[in-house]
Amino acid sequence: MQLSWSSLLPVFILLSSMIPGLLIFAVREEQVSLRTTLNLTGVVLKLFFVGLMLYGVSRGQDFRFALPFLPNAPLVLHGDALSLQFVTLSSVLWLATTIYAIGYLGKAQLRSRFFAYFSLCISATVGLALAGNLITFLLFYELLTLATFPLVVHRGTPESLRAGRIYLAYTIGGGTMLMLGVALLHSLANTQEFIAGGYLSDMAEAHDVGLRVAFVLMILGLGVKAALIPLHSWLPQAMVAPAPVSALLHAVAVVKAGAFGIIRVVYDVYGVETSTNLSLTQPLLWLAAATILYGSVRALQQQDLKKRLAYSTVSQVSYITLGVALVGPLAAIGGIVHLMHQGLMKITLFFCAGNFSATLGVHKIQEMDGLGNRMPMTMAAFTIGALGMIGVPPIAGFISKWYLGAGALQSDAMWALLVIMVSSLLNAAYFLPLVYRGWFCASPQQGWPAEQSWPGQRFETHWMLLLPPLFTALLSILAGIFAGSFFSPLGWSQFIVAREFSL
Amino acid sequence: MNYALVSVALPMITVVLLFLVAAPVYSRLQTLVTGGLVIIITVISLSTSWLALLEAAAQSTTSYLAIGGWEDGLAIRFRLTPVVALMLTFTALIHLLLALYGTFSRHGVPKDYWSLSCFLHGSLAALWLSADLFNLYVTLELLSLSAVALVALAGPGAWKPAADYLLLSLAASLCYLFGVALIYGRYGLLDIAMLTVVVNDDLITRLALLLMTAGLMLKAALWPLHLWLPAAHASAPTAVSALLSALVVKAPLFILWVLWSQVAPPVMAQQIGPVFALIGILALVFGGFSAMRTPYLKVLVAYSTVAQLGYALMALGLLLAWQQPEMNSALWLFVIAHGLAKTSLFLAAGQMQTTLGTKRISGLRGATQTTPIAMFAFAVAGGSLIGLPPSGGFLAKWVLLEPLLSQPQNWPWVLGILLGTLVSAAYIFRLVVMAFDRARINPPDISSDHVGQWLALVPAVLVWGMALAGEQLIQLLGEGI
Amino acid sequence: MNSGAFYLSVGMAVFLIGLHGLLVLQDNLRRVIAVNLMGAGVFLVLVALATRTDPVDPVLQALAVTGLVVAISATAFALRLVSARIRHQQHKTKPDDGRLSSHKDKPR
Amino acid sequence: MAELVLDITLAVLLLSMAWGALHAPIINNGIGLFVAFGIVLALTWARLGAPDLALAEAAIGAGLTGVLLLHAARAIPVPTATTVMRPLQMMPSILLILLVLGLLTVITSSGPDSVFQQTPPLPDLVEERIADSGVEHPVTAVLMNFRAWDTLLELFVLLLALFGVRQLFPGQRVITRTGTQLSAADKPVKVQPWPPLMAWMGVLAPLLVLTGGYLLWHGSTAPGGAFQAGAILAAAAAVLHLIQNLPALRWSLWPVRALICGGALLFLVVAISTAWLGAGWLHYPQPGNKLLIVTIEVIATLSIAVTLALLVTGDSDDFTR
Repeated sequence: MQLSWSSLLPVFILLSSMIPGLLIFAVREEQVSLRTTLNLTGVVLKLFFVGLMLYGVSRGQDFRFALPFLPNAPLVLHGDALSLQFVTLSSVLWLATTIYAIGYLGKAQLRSRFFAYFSLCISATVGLALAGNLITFLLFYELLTLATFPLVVHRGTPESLRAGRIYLAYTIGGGTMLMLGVALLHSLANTQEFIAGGYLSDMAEAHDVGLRVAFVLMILGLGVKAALIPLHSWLPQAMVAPAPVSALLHAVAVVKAGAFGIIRVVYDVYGVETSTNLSLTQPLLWLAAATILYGSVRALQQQDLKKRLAYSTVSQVSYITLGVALVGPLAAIGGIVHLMHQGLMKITLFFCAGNFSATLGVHKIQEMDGLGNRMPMTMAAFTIGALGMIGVPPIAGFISKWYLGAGALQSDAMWALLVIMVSSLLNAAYFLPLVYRGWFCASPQQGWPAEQSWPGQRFETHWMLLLPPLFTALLSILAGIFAGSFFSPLGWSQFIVAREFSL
Repeated sequence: MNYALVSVALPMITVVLLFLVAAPVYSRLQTLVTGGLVIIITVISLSTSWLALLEAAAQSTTSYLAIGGWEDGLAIRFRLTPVVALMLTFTALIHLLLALYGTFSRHGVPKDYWSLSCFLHGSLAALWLSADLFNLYVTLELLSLSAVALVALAGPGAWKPAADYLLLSLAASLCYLFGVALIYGRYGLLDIAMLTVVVNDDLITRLALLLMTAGLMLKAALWPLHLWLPAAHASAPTAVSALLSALVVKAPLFILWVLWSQVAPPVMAQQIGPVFALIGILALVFGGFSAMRTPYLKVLVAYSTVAQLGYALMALGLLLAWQQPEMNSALWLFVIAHGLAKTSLFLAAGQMQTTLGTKRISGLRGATQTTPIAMFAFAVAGGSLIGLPPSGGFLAKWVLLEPLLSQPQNWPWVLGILLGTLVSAAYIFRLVVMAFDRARINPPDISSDHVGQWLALVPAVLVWGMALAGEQLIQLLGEGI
Repeated sequence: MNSGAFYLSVGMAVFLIGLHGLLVLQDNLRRVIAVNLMGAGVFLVLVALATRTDPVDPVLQALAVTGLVVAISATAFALRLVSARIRHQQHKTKPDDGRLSSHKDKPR
Repeated sequence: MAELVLDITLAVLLLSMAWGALHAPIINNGIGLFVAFGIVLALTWARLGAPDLALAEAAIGAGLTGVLLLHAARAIPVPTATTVMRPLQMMPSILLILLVLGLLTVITSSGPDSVFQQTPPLPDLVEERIADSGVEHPVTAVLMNFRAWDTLLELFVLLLALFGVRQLFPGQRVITRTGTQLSAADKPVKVQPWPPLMAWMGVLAPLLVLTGGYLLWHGSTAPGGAFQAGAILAAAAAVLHLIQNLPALRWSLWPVRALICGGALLFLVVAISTAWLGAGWLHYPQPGNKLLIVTIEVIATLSIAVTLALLVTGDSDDFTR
């Protein structure tokens, strides 16, 4: 194996968060500036490396790193277009969340532990995105579980421990399923590298039972993190974690890891053709559609802001699965681009929710009256995120829904279009009241539940809390407005899908 | 072969020397000197057995050494195979880790630990090398006696479990010896390689193998003959629990493997294989279940040994049932991964127990803050027991799964592995979750011992580091014998 | 039936008596005797088998001698352990065994 | 005919004493029966043409084990009235044992595969190579040369047993320090031994030592050898200890330790040097193997004797430093 910068770049991307993470474990609680420096150095380095790779991949360069691990199953890190999309998303949002978390945690206890595991989570997510074959993917998938767990139980209260137990029960169970699926596939066809169109087409007939079972096992495993029903219940529970965790991990890294895995399995392992031939996509489509509707309905019932957002995540993440399972180029673009768009919008919403609770102690929906007067900028970002979720142009969410709808038509699945429309109506039904309350209702007479101020505070809240949601809200608008350009999420998704469907 | 001989002779010489000097190890300095000596010895032993491993890996055939130069089965023979060399290396490694712990950890080891641990090392090394049924009996006895003496080191509280352990172990050895007598009666031979050629499938052979198997299963605490193990392992001093769990129970398993995969005719092996595999699954489930229910920390770790041995037995059973040499690597990877992980678990448990002043699991509330490194070691080692990638436990499970999954008619066995994984995840994470409790922290009694905690972490890191050599290990061990 | 076969059966009978005793008896001292009987049974089997050849098989006899010494060593240790324990129990006026048994160990 | 009567008598004695030793209502009777069992077993071995074993059994099996058992029984405060099985209750057990026994006998001794149909190859080999072994008696040849590795390990087993026992008496025991709780169990009662025994022992002990020495020397050509000799010496030591005529063997004395370790150490050194300088592990150099074996045997005998004596007679004083 030749070591050149193109083979080491994926490793650098991985290590740029892992090494700071491990170092932070050793940092004492009161060494704030050292910890912050480590964190930010990691972020900047990672963004730099990702930028390099983006540039390289767009020029057709190949970034591949391999290490022997198991017979016929090496560890491979491979930067291709699809993985880069996820990597870019995670890295950019890591930047925002790191700043947010520094502000949010303030002087709380055990910050070193928090930031260390946080960095490890990002490393696991990035590793999972860069994984070049199933075994590498599995490895990072499990590492992600392990690294997230301490963050879920970070508060150490009885309810967070309970959430942690539920989280582990689901994810370890899911991880085991995934492992069985991967092992089964390995025994049938070895572990080959992900390739557009899959590598199983020539054995689909001989081993149809085995391939089907492996697919079901893997979807069971991935479905846990992607929060497909009935494997979703851990997600709302896990909302007891601190806001940055909910924001980055449960809106982006963890759930997207599941969805991303489904994309990989359907497109790059089985291939569209083989999975259709084995009639695997149809059940997946039903499952995704059911999850979308179920999540929306449950979101409507929630009175707790973060719970509502969590159920909304359940619903929205399944758009990605829906797009994948519809098996058509347009739907695929919709699904893949939604991976990006949903991440931007949902993290905005979570940041805002965190701001509300950190600044004013607002947790419940009834308490949101008049928030727009007290915190106009945060509320504006929240509104952008909410409208984007509903699918109002020109915000990014519109683009993904448009492509999904067009994809449903292209695949002759009218009912899927119907599902998207109904779900959008439900989205509106559970987001618009919040926006309405925030802008048009009067502030409560008795004041806010628990208002807090920071020394030297110049804005409506601490600047480190305010900046990230504004940044991500801006990004979600930009992603919508400049959707036509090559470097927008949409342009990149078209680039990916063109390869997959060999257009 | 000469390298292997050095790794046997060194600990035995050390035993005699320590015995002769008989310096009372009371002061810190004396501990350092004794510990330092043992560390040097184990390092040399480790390097020579490593050389032996390289030697064994390089040769295509098994090398024998007829002791005293007598051929034709008259004398005992030593045998060096990759598995043997690997076990030699592994034994020296674990002994080295524990010697480091005993020397540098504040909680250390009892004063008589050193010579006994060298006894254990020497007898294990002799056992791995031996290719003679009766000589195996002698080494087994040597091993059991040193194990019991080590358990008794914990003081009067451990004497009852130690006595029970000793009696059962003696009875088990005698069952084994009875079997050996019958084998000699039938074939007139004791040398394993020579028996392989002549042995055939008849009632006496079956009876002999059955007796030996029963004895060995009792010694290895294979379910359902495991009842002595939790008490003995839990009451022993920390370092001793680690030795017992990582090494001692593996020795009878090794003999069992030799018997069934090399001595017994394949027809019989194929018949007993599914039984072993089934017992293995039952061990996984019931052992894991007991581990989930016990309120005591070290008992939990001890029961997890019972459960984890189920994997090894399952691998052995399937190896026999299908006569697939690849299963060898699953078996020995399990043994090594479990040994390393268990060393870490026991050391970490000992650290937490001493620091937090309780033997109960409930005392671990808040351990992520009070004894962070020990708890981290516990979780990391636990991850290997569960089989999370890319730990050593995962490697083993992967190798075991491959042949199971490739044939649809074997899929039911996978359920057993699945169950085992979930149960072990349940008992490890039950404890880990508790350690994150910040609401009801159990305050430590004494300041924690950082060196000891870090030393507890070392084997856990090693077991995850096995991933780096995964492919080589699997190939080396997969060759059979 | 020659005498070898006869003593082989006797040996097995002694072994079984010992095994049975080990399983049914509670008293540790008796269990030590039981284990010793098992050993005696096995040695009898070895020696009975040795009579098959003329002169008797020296290998088997040597095995029996070795086994006997191993047995006495183990028995001595076992008996010392058992009696040490009994003595300790008699003197357990002080509740200590010097080990971890703090108030925290009481079930909550 | 006479042989048959002898065989049956021995068998009946063996079995009934074995059963009685386990199930006697009073433990001390059980121990007595066990010692008697040992003596009958020694006779049986003599009958089966195994004089080596008969010697070893008489000294080790019956004598030393008996002393150990009585020593342990003394620790028990009152002879425990363990639940005694009535004959009727024993019936199922006895039937079960008989059934299994029958099964085992059928498997081992009947049919074409019966063990008595086989001729083991090793005895011929021993006979063929005994000339090169340096020893004339076949059992000793096997023990000291052909299977010397077993014997070496066995010395380590003895050493280990002693070590295990020793650490049961850790230094500075609280009880003996404070001196308040001394009882019969802690310190052997220094009763005056039975006078005739005192008188006899004066004669017997030297005789036993002589016998031991003879057995050792004799072992190379006829039944006898290191273990038997060592065991008899240990028995002598035990008896002398009983009449308090022996200076206490103390662990803390370095000559005692040296004696104990000597056998194992010498044997191991021989093994290592033969592997390093000679032809291989325990491969004795051809001329001089006789001398080497005899040296090992002498040292081993002393080691065994001291080890066994300390194992059997040593009390806490002997082990503390």
